Amino acid sequence: MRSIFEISVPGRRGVELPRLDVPQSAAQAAELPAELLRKEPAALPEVAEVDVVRHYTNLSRMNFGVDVGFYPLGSCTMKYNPKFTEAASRLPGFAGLHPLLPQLRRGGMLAQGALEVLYETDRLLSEITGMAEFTMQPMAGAHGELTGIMLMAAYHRDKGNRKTTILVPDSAHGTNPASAAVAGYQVVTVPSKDGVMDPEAFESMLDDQVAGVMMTNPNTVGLFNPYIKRIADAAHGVDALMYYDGANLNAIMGYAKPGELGFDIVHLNLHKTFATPHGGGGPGSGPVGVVDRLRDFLPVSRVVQRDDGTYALSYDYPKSIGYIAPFYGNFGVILKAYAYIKALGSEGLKKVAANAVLNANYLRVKLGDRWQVGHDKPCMHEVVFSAKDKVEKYGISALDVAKALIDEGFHPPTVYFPLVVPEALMIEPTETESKETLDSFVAAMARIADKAESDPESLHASPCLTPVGRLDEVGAARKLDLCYVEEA
Amino acid sequence: MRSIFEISVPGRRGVELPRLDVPQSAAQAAELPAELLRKEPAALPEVAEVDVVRHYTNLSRMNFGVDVGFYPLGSCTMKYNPKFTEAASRLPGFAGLHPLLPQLRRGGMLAQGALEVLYETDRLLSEITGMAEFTMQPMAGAHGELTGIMLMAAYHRDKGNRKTTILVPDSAHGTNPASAAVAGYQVVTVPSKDGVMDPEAFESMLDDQVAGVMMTNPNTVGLFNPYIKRIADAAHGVDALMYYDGANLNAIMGYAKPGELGFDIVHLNLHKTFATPHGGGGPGSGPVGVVDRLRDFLPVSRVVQRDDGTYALSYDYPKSIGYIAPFYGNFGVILKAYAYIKALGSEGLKKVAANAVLNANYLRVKLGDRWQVGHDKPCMHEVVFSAKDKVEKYGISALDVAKALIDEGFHPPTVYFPLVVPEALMIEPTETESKETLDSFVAAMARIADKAESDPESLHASPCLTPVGRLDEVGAARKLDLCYVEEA
Amino acid sequence: MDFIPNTDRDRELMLADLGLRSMEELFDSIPAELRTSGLDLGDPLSEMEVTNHLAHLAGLNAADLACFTGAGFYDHFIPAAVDALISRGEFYTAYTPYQAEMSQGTLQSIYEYQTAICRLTGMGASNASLYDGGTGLFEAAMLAVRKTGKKKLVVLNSVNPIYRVMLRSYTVNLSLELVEADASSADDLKGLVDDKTAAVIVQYPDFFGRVFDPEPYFALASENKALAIAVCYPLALALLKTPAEAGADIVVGEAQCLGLPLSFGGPYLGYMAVSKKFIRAMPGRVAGKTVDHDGKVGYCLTLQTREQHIRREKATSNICSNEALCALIALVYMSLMGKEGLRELAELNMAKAAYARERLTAIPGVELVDKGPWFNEFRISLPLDARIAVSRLIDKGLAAGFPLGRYYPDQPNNLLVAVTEKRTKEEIGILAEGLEAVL
Amino acid sequence: MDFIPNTDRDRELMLADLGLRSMEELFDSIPAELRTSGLDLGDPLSEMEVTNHLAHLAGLNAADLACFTGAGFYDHFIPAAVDALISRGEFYTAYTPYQAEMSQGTLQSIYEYQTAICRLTGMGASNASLYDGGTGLFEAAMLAVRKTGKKKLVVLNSVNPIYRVMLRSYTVNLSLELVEADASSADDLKGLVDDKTAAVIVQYPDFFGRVFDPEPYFALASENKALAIAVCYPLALALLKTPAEAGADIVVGEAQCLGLPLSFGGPYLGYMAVSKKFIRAMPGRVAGKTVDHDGKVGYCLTLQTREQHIRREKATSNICSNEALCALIALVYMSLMGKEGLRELAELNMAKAAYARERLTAIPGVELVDKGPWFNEFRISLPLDARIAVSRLIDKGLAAGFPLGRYYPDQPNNLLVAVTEKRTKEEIGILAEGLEAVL
Ligand SMILES: Cc1ncc(COP(=O)(O)O)c(C=O)c1O
Ligand SMILES: Cc1ncc(COP(=O)(O)O)c(C=O)c1O
Repeated sequence: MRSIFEISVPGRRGVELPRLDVPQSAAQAAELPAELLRKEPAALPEVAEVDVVRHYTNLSRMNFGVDVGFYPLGSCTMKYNPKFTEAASRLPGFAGLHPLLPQLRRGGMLAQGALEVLYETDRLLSEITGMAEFTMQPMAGAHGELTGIMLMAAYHRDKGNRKTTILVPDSAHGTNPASAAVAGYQVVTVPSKDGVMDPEAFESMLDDQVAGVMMTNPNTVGLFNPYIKRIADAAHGVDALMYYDGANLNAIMGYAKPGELGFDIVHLNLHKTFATPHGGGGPGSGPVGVVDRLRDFLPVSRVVQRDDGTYALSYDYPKSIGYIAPFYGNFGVILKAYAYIKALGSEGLKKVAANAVLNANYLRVKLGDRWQVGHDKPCMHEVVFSAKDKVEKYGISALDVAKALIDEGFHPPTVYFPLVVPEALMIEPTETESKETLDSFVAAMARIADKAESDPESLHASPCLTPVGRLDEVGAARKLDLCYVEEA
Repeated sequence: MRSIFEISVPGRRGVELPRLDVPQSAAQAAELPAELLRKEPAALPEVAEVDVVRHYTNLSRMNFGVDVGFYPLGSCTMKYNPKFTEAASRLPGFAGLHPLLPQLRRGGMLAQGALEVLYETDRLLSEITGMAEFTMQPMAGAHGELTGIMLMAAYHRDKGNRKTTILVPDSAHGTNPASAAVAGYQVVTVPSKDGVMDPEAFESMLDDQVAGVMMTNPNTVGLFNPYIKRIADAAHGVDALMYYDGANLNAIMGYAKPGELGFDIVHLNLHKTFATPHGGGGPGSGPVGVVDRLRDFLPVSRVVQRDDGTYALSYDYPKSIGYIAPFYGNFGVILKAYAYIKALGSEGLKKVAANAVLNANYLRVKLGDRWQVGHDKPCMHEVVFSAKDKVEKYGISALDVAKALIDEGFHPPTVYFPLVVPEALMIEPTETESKETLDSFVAAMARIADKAESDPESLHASPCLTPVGRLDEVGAARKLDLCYVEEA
Repeated sequence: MDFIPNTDRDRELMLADLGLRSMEELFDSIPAELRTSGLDLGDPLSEMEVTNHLAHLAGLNAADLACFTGAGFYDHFIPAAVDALISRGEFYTAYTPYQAEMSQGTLQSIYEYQTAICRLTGMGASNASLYDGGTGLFEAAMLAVRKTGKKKLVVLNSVNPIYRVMLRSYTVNLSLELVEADASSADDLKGLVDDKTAAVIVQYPDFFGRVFDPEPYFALASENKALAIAVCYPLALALLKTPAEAGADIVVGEAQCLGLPLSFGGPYLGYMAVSKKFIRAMPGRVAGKTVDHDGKVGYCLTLQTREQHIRREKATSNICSNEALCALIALVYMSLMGKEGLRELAELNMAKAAYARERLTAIPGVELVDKGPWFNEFRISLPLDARIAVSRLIDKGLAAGFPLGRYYPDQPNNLLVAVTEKRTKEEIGILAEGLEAVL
Repeated sequence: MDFIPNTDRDRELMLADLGLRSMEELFDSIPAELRTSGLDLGDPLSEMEVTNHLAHLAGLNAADLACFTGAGFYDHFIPAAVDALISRGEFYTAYTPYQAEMSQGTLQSIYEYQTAICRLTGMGASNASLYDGGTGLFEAAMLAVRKTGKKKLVVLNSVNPIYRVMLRSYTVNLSLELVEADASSADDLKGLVDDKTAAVIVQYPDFFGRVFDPEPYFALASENKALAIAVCYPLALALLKTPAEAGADIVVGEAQCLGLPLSFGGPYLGYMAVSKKFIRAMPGRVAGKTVDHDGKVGYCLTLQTREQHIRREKATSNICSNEALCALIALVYMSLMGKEGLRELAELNMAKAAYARERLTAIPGVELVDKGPWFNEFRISLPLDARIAVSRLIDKGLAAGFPLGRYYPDQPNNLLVAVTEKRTKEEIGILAEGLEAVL
């Protein structure tokens, strides 16, 4: 489709502005001297409302979302996003609320509803994870990780510890090492054994330089690390802190709590576990919870409940790492997660975990006879297959499988991650998919396996039913075109 | 796609109900005796929210609307529907308002905003059409027609006239004769000459049996009848009333007013002229306006403005035809039209007419070298072409052209109407389309004309790019399947 | 703000192509003496200005009263998924699906809607929608008149009076005999229903919320070769004996309760279902299932030869635009509620109404008028004019019900109280306490 | 309400396929001693119950004050088409467009967003979004540190203090030198900016709403081989000399003003644009235009080798999820406003602010702090603590501005007043009269 800039027509207008209702003299008084003005107007599109509506309606029709079909993108927990939470986040009492209001004198009373949402979500997440308190400020998972590592640093500084490294298992998501590095730490990778971080290797790498250990449990291979207590104890033995990447919390809610497993710091991805939409890449929300001894370090502002039951902002935490977001985090996202948790309750969230794990194991077993599984044992919420055998036998890679699935009407799994499984196909069905959907996915995968054997060429040509075929990504990176420029 | 009933799974649930917060004893007290209960539960779909969302999202993706592209369906005025009116109609102060509130004692004050919308829309429409007062009650154009004919009948009854027939031109929309018939009149068709109702034929058919004349001007061929004053005078001479089908008002707003053309009763289609969406076939709104001498007959209730500026319902009109809607008409639709008129103002509506007529004439001229026009003279807001020559030369009918346009990404024009043009292709571009869109439509029509000459077979096979090909409509009517029945 | 994309430059180019010099020349076919002097509608306003104005008007409406007013139009909860789906532009900016291949979304949804209505009513066929329950009743009556060739319509006066006054308005010119009858059993109608009768019209649950078996009325109709017309509140049908089981030939009614906002009276949704033998006599649009040349299932409008655009003055009805989007709302709503959900919802409404009945009738001077059973609405008699009681309760944040005196002059003190799932125990308590206080 | 479609029967069948007898067995890999005793989150609630609860909470917020509070976050009007489009499920229920062929909608819109940001800032490249303006500033600073290999950051203290405190928090462990400087011209910085300086950070219009030419600051940076970082309010860029024209290397800021609701602080939209030479050092996602095997134009994520999922600890940033939907909002908003519209909007804001300035400074005791020119925000000094004045005005329905004492202890009496197109002449009058009354 032509870009919105290409359909621009000089002089065409989308929105009419309200009239100037103040005296013309004010407009004149406001005028800026020419040297402060831009030389040419910003060449934004010149289009009518109907053009904009058609353009983005049609663009959306070239997109696939959870609302369109099954989206088993491993590690991303693409569960169904309930519609009522969308409606709630648009209530004018929330959407129209200026974040500075509660920072005014007596202003807390102007935002009691919003503060209650923040406070209560902290309480609910603390209960779910076994943490003492959450900061709602981090704006995505990786941002939560960075916050978490900053908390570690503050803790060690406070204790006078000098520590330089963070240990991360080889199956970790890329954000884990990246966050540790952004926070100023060296990253050391710990190998896995039987799919999970090897406790012996871990112990051999652990020394008092280690500030912390970043793990997710179950890990990205979908396996629960049964040595977690041993690992945590060892870490605590050298005063290292245990960091829990909550991207996989969906697997264990109601069954285990990171706090009880020995973790000290937890980030959650509300846009995964708590059903807020992924928005085509964001916004997310990555609140961070800590055990009691780390509370002092949490960012400010914090929402507290007064004795009379009202809520207020509090800043008086001298050990706090400070401000990591302009205000209270991605409130609109937090609100949806709050609504979701209220709807599900204790019972519902436990059912979520159980059904997520059931669905993943169902796919593991049903796909197992045609596809090679990364680790042949019961999984948690996701399962990683490998197309290694298909590459070797038929020249069909994980990428080919992904593209073939597109033509079957499914979003492909995560491919080539985790790195520890070659030609990985990482499938996370989530609990919001029905047996029928899983069965139809299994059938599609069987057809693809058939084709890999009988007609591999056809798979290289896929996808065929999409608006564009496989794109030249190498060319895209080599001859960068990141911004539309009119032809001369 | 499988129907929602086919994806139903026993026991699956979409929505959870609120808890019973009243004593269980109340539930018991409410129980009905078995003989009053249905034998089997109504087999509604058993599906989850995610199923419903995906099903209807995917169904919508098999649909074409104005938001997707050009929709020049003649006579239907498929103009762009501004989004802000949609948002306004969902404001809780409107959407949540029970219609009986103002009928309570002191209740008018509970709905002043809504009553103002009704009252002001009446005033605006009266100004646009030159009528004295509108009833907002009719729920679509045809409903307005029926209301209008009932007003005629009441007028004649009141005057002691005995009249039995309604005259309707041959180019009239089917609802005109149908409405007259439903209201109990005989319908007599008047022939056209040069595309418009022939004043001589009309005069020869006019007698004192004639209760009224139903016309639209410009008519469905897109031509303005210049004899309208003569026709109206003649009708009034036998005390017949002139009825204006406002479906084509978009052509003349700000240039001519039906009231000044001699019409006594007017219905408007808010879902055409005033940009409210067509909803896949409705809801519409068909308010009816009358000249002063017919006001007494308008339906009740009516909204009046009191001296203090407040609004109230009034019922005290002994000559009124009574109640034709449960309340005040399709309020949600009226509200959108009101918002639209307020946005456009006098200037905007006149610009609408001018641009609608410009666009139609532009297509008339640009398509004219490849396609045979019904009446070769300047048109108003729509233009009718005929595929008669294409049928004769290449076997390509209006239907083939329509289906070929679908593959070109356009909604086809109205076909086979008006009946007075053989193989009619009735094109109404509306003012909300740009020159670029019209040019691309012209190009598509040229390609189709080329194909008609070079490869007519390919046109018979169209459409090819749709989820289904041409459907067996004859079979559908013969072997009726109107309701899904599970296979045994 | 005018939503016209073309610029002055575009217009210049286009006029040049037409050989015209000005926009005015486009109107040359309108004789000069017929031109108007202009419009007086005010200046154009921006989106922001109109939006503010409408928000102001919306704020003047007391839409936030706890609503115990029903009378055929109910304050039910609407799941958010309904609006999310019907707000998709492909649905609501389309028109009647004349071009089936690019309208399968609308067509399949009509077919599904028809199916849902058939299953709810037990009838053999449903159309794609009518304007509302009242015009639906008129259409049903006319179907009966056409089919029987007879002219007398017998209507119980427990049919919604809003529909009865509409029926009177519509039939006044048609030389029909409209008889409104007060009957507590079919026997009371014996004299009235005769071989001149085209239809017997019965609402159940009736306007007063009473549940009863309409079968004897319909049997009487049938004995007299009249058609049996049932007017039904669709939510109740999730639970009650179906009109089909009771012997109805035609079922009509208002389906606002199936997910439509009250919206000050519309748009609403008239539904109509008929026995199979009346399919071809049914008014309005109908979608049917068929196949394309490859045998692929698809849907199209069918039986169009009944309709006005083909049959003109001989059509079964004049209806053209209907309430398609409202039917889609009802369909999405019924899909979300589902087989169990809709039934449970009906029960929940009944339980809450029973509790309200208990609370209200515990007030000295307040009496139940009927002996039940009821659905989610009931009549009570007050020791004073019900209109006065209701107006006093407004200040307590309550729309306490519908005073029956407006349509039943002999019932000035009677109040019709509706209780949906949205009304909480607390609100019912406030109503009871409030009513006691204002008596 | 749990949104889980499978029924008990489904679960039974599936467990059987797994050879399991109970759901509990699915958790066998979690050692028993690690199992938790349960959750205490309350009972499940229905959609209606949660919706009512949230509506209640929303009602506790004073979102309807006439908002003269800005401080970087503004109450602008949002055309309805924005929400209508970004509410399409295909957009908002998708994730990062890893699979380009089925994500052309997201990808093309990112490319268009990048283009719009480039055109607004004049810079050579934009990324797909960052979390917000503050984290954006941190990313920009780190880019400068990486690129220059230097460790000193010089920040004007007229940069939004909210971002400055964030920058302090983020850099505290990174052995960087963060210098906050009060400067009324580039000359004032001469001693501070030196060959150790990695970046000079200037906001314009600055936090106090002042418009000035940042070029001398950026020239100073360039002389010292430091990068010039501009923090800009995007709406102002429709009018002002572009950062590119002024010599900026990196532009960042908060784009909430481009169609995003205030939403109590987020989600917002950090934008970042850089000179072409820094493209490969830029953090975050980027979409590029390319072709498929048939030469058909398409879009894909590109330069992924900078990103954490490929480069892990060596990535240009740790960012993964960004604010994609917010970027789409901004894009749709900018498309609707268009080239002329956004400029006119900027002018309208300025004119209204000028009028407010006139009205407020006419009040005895109220003085302008700066001499201008300004964009849509300005400082006034009051004869009393600004916090007290603001708190007194709340009862008049006004959020009268932002008292500067919170971040500038030496300015207790100064008030920062923002005026957007939404503030009417009438509201400005109420503010002026109200302020006069409470002094
Ligand atoms: C395991 C894991 N950790 C961390 C993240 C980062 O979360 P976000 O994208 O919200 O920054 C992800 C997201 O994909 C993840 O899968
Ligand atoms: C000329 C004309 N008259 C009347 C009507 C009937 O209007 P409605 O469909 O709103 O009943 C139409 C609608 O198509 C029409 O085009």
